[in-house]
Amino acid sequence: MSHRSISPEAGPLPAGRGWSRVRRTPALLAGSFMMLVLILLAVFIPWISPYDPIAQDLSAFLRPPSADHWLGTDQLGRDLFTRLVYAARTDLGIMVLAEIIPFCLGITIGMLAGYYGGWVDTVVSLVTDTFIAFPFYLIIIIVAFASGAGAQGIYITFMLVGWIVFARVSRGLAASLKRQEWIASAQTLGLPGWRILLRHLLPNILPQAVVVLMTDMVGILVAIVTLGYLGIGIAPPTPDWGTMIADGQSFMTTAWWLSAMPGLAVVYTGLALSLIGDGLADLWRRKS
Amino acid sequence: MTKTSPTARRKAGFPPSYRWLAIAALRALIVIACVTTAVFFLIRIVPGDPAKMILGEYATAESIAALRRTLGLDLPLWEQFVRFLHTLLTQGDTGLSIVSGVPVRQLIAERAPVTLLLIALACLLAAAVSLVLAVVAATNKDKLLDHLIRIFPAITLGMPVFWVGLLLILLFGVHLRWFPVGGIGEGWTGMLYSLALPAITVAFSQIPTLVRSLRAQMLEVLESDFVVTLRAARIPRRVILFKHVLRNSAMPTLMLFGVNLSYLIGGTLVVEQVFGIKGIGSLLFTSISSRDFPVIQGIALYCAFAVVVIGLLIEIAAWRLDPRTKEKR
Amino acid sequence: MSTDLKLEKVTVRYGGFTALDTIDLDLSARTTLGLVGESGSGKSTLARTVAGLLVPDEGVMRLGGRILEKRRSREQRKQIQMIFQNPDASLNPRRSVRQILSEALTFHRMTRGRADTERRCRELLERVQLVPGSLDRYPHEFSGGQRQRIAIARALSVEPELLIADEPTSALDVSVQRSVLELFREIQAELDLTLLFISHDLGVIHAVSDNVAVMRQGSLVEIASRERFFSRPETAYSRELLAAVPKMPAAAAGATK
Amino acid sequence: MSERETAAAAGKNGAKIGTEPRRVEEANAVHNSNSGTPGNAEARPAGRPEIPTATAAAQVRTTAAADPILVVDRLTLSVASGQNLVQDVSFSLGRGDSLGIVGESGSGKSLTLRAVLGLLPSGVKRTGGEVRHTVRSAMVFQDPRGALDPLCPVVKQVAEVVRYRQGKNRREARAEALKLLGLLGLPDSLKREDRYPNQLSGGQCQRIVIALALACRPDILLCDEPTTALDVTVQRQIIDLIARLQRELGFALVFVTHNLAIAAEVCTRIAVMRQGRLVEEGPSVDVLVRPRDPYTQMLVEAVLPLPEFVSESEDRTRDSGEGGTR
Repeated sequence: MSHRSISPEAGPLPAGRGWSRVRRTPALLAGSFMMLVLILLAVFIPWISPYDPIAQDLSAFLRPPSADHWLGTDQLGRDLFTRLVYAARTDLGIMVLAEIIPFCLGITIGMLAGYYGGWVDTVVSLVTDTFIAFPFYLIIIIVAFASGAGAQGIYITFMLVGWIVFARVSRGLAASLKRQEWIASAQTLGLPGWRILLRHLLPNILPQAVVVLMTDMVGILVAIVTLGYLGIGIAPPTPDWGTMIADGQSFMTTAWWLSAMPGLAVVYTGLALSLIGDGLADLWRRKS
Repeated sequence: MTKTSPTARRKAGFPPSYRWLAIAALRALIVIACVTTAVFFLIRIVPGDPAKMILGEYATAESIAALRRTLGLDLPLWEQFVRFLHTLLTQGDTGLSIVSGVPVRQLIAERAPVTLLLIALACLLAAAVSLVLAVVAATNKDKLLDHLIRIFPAITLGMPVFWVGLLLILLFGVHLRWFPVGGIGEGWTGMLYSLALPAITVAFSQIPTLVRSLRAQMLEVLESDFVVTLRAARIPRRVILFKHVLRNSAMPTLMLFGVNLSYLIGGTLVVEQVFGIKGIGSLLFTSISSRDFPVIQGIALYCAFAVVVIGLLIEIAAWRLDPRTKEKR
Repeated sequence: MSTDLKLEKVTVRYGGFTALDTIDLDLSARTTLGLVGESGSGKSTLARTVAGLLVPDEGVMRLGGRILEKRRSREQRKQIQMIFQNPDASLNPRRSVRQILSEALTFHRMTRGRADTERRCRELLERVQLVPGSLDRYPHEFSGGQRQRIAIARALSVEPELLIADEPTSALDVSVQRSVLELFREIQAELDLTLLFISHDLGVIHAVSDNVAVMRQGSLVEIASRERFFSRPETAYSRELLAAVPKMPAAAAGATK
Repeated sequence: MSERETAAAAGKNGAKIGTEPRRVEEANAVHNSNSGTPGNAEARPAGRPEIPTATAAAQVRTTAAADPILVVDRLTLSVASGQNLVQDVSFSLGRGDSLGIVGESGSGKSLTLRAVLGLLPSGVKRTGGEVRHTVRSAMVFQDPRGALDPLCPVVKQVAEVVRYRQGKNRREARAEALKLLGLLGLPDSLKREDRYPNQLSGGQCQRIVIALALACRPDILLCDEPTTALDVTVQRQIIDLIARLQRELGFALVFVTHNLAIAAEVCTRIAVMRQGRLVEEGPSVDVLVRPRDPYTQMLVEAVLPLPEFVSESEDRTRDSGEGGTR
């Protein structure tokens, strides 16, 4: 080895990158396609369906699914399909809004606690361990109903408690990543804490956190729809899957699709989100 | 000394320092206190005047003011809180029901057994079914059965509890008439029979996540060297599976069960509403619609207590299962 | 400016357990000290303490005469770099080789502009015998030996004077281990580096070090030159270590290179 | 052991060859519990003498070629994607023989061992050749703690294997287990108070794993790098222990390692594997002193030499061993 030759294993080993790997995760593809369809529908529904989701037309009372009313009409003659898609706007909207702040808050708090450790970590883990079993679902019901504030009840409670599940995930990851040698090396290279957090910790925490986000979002959506069903969620007439199920309940024996369809819409969204979650989990487990 | 009795466990380096148990109990108290205070203030801070809501829009100003005085709502917030704490600590109750004047504790005591039974049934059902499904999926890795069991959580994750309840009523109650719909049958068997469908509905909301977690954990343990050692020693598969593999994989799923507890309790309350069962759930919704704050407060306290007690039981089960985790705490 | 490393009574305690017990050590500039010891002997703790990842409970560390405080100056941070054992965990999986190598360069403003940084990155890769094309690749596309080379390149990017290698070849296959050890010796000779090389494998220590130090349960039991240590070790523990190493059949011992 | 390594000497910038499937995630070929071993009937005559004398064991080895107790014939193992991790590997083992299998990571040496044991990791199937053995085998693993159930005390684990393998009742099994542990030099304190794996040292755990293997009364002991995770002094004890047990109990030994020196000390024959193929096999000294295959030559040269050191008792005047490589 006297002369400095480029060592025989000089070049990197060929391996799939980028798009080719995504193609190999069917779950992610299926999930994102389903979500895309839903979002496109929700955005372009005014041009797709001629019907107004709120205007009543008593002459079209409880029509079964037909050519002009794909899913039939409800007890006030409103087109079910149109209302379903408009309801998607409201419910998904609240779901995303109620998740964004807890997600970011939880990731930041968890990462700081996991990386810096010390008293920050003990306080955060004490809070998260204690409140992980916090009956926030119950609190949402009480607050939403007592205040009759609809979505506000959800937002308030979720700001208080929703960040905990993300803090736990990111704290655990940050604590284990901290022991990884490339973090130690970044420290010896003299890189400051904030840079290590942003450049090295966050990119490795986000993938798993997003997977948890997917499942957690489904949980929120179900909570929103449940409140709607109990009549303490979104005030009518704004379309909401929960209220639609409740309205359809009294016609269950004759027009079963009135309650069934909104439920299926929630299942559809839930399936799409969890497929995306599973697909992302496979993708990132294979890459690292 | 054939079996490792607790004494052996103590000498074997597991000083059962019940320190962790004391910490867990302390935590439980903190949760109860927070829930109570959170509900107390949230109800009163959030916009809308309770007295006006109780008497309805057409009530006169004087009657509203009179009601506010009787309810003590005119007092400053913190004084209300002090009086609330006083009644809580002295009588162990959150006051009298505005609607019926009955002490809240008595109201809850009447309705509690049904709800507790429903929760217990749901927990047992969820544990049993997820155990069976996870074992089947893990031992038949990548066969058709395994794929079915893996897709099942993705689909059911998005199913709202009440919607599942409605479908089950429609299917089993109305069409097949296997189960009575609504209300509670007389006598022990009657009660169990009528709680079957609701229990299935609540369990249904818990099973997907538990199966997914237990299956993943079992697959990992099945691949570990010590299972290969046992199989090389030709130890019967069922002994390996139930004595060694399951025990090593149960821990994360047990923790997950604890975390999802509040969903389970919340789900139970909603299911009572769907199936028309006169339990804590329906009491909660009636008292909410009638703005009966002391009762709401009492139920919140009671549910927090239930969540916390079950959480402690899980923590003890976890210690029994794997003493090492508690050593560090 | 000679950059000797001096450790005086350095002690590190984790709760009740003393990981390092009053360590006194002199590592003269431009030489390689091989630090050997079994697991739990504290050799990694010593490495991390010198690298500044751990703060000693007692004792003083001096590099080139200047004390290494708890908060090290930017200059001191650049002087000491460390290479770790596990090739799978030594590089951030989410960043390309170019980002890995250029991060310290740009942060410490050691290069003027992008072209200069790119040139410097290619030089570093060539120094560790990797093709420039590797810059756009990600860590998972390299073998273990190649990842350690990238880690070495990253350590050299800030032009350190003291390089600490904590069992850099233990996780590598024998053939690759040899080529990485060769690389260490070449770099040490060409860049006049002081090298603190840690390993549990006496063969590696013999191949790399000028002097050898033996650690046991947190304290230094013997320091000697390579020739004296491998021919007439002083302490019984060193003899026990040397006797325990499995021997190849007599004639087959590695032919001289 | 890091994943696939292209051998430096080979010089080819080899394409990335399938990594040794430590943990094959995707759903592929189903692994059933005892693939690949044609009836492993209990051919061994009952009532075998408990501990044959050393001479008997030595005598047995000379007649190895006559009646091989294990024949691996053109064994081929591959993953679902069709890639062969082990290709046409053949060797045989006589009673009391000791064969070292050496090679770098990803050479398929551990997989071959698992195929002999009959328990391939999930996702790996035997797609060619066969493994014929008329006797029982047991295995010792690289990570001692990983081979023990963390939630079950150690004596209880050994007793359980004894109970099922030797059909003894609970009390007898425990006595036999304690006898085995004594044979392996484990502290008597285990008799009074059973302990969990995480309370024992790496070396002690490895002795427990060996006890578990011996409890199956194997005729072939398969060792998959049993000392790689241990310190050098503990490694020496375990190597000596395995050699002593083989002399005393007379079982055949297949010892997988990446360290040629250990293989030379423990085994009489050595087989060299590279990227799934058997490149050379023969008596240890021949293979290591006069290697025929260039890859074996490279492996031997890559071993870092250590000069002979003068221990306290020997004469000090002997000069230190041949020059180092510097």
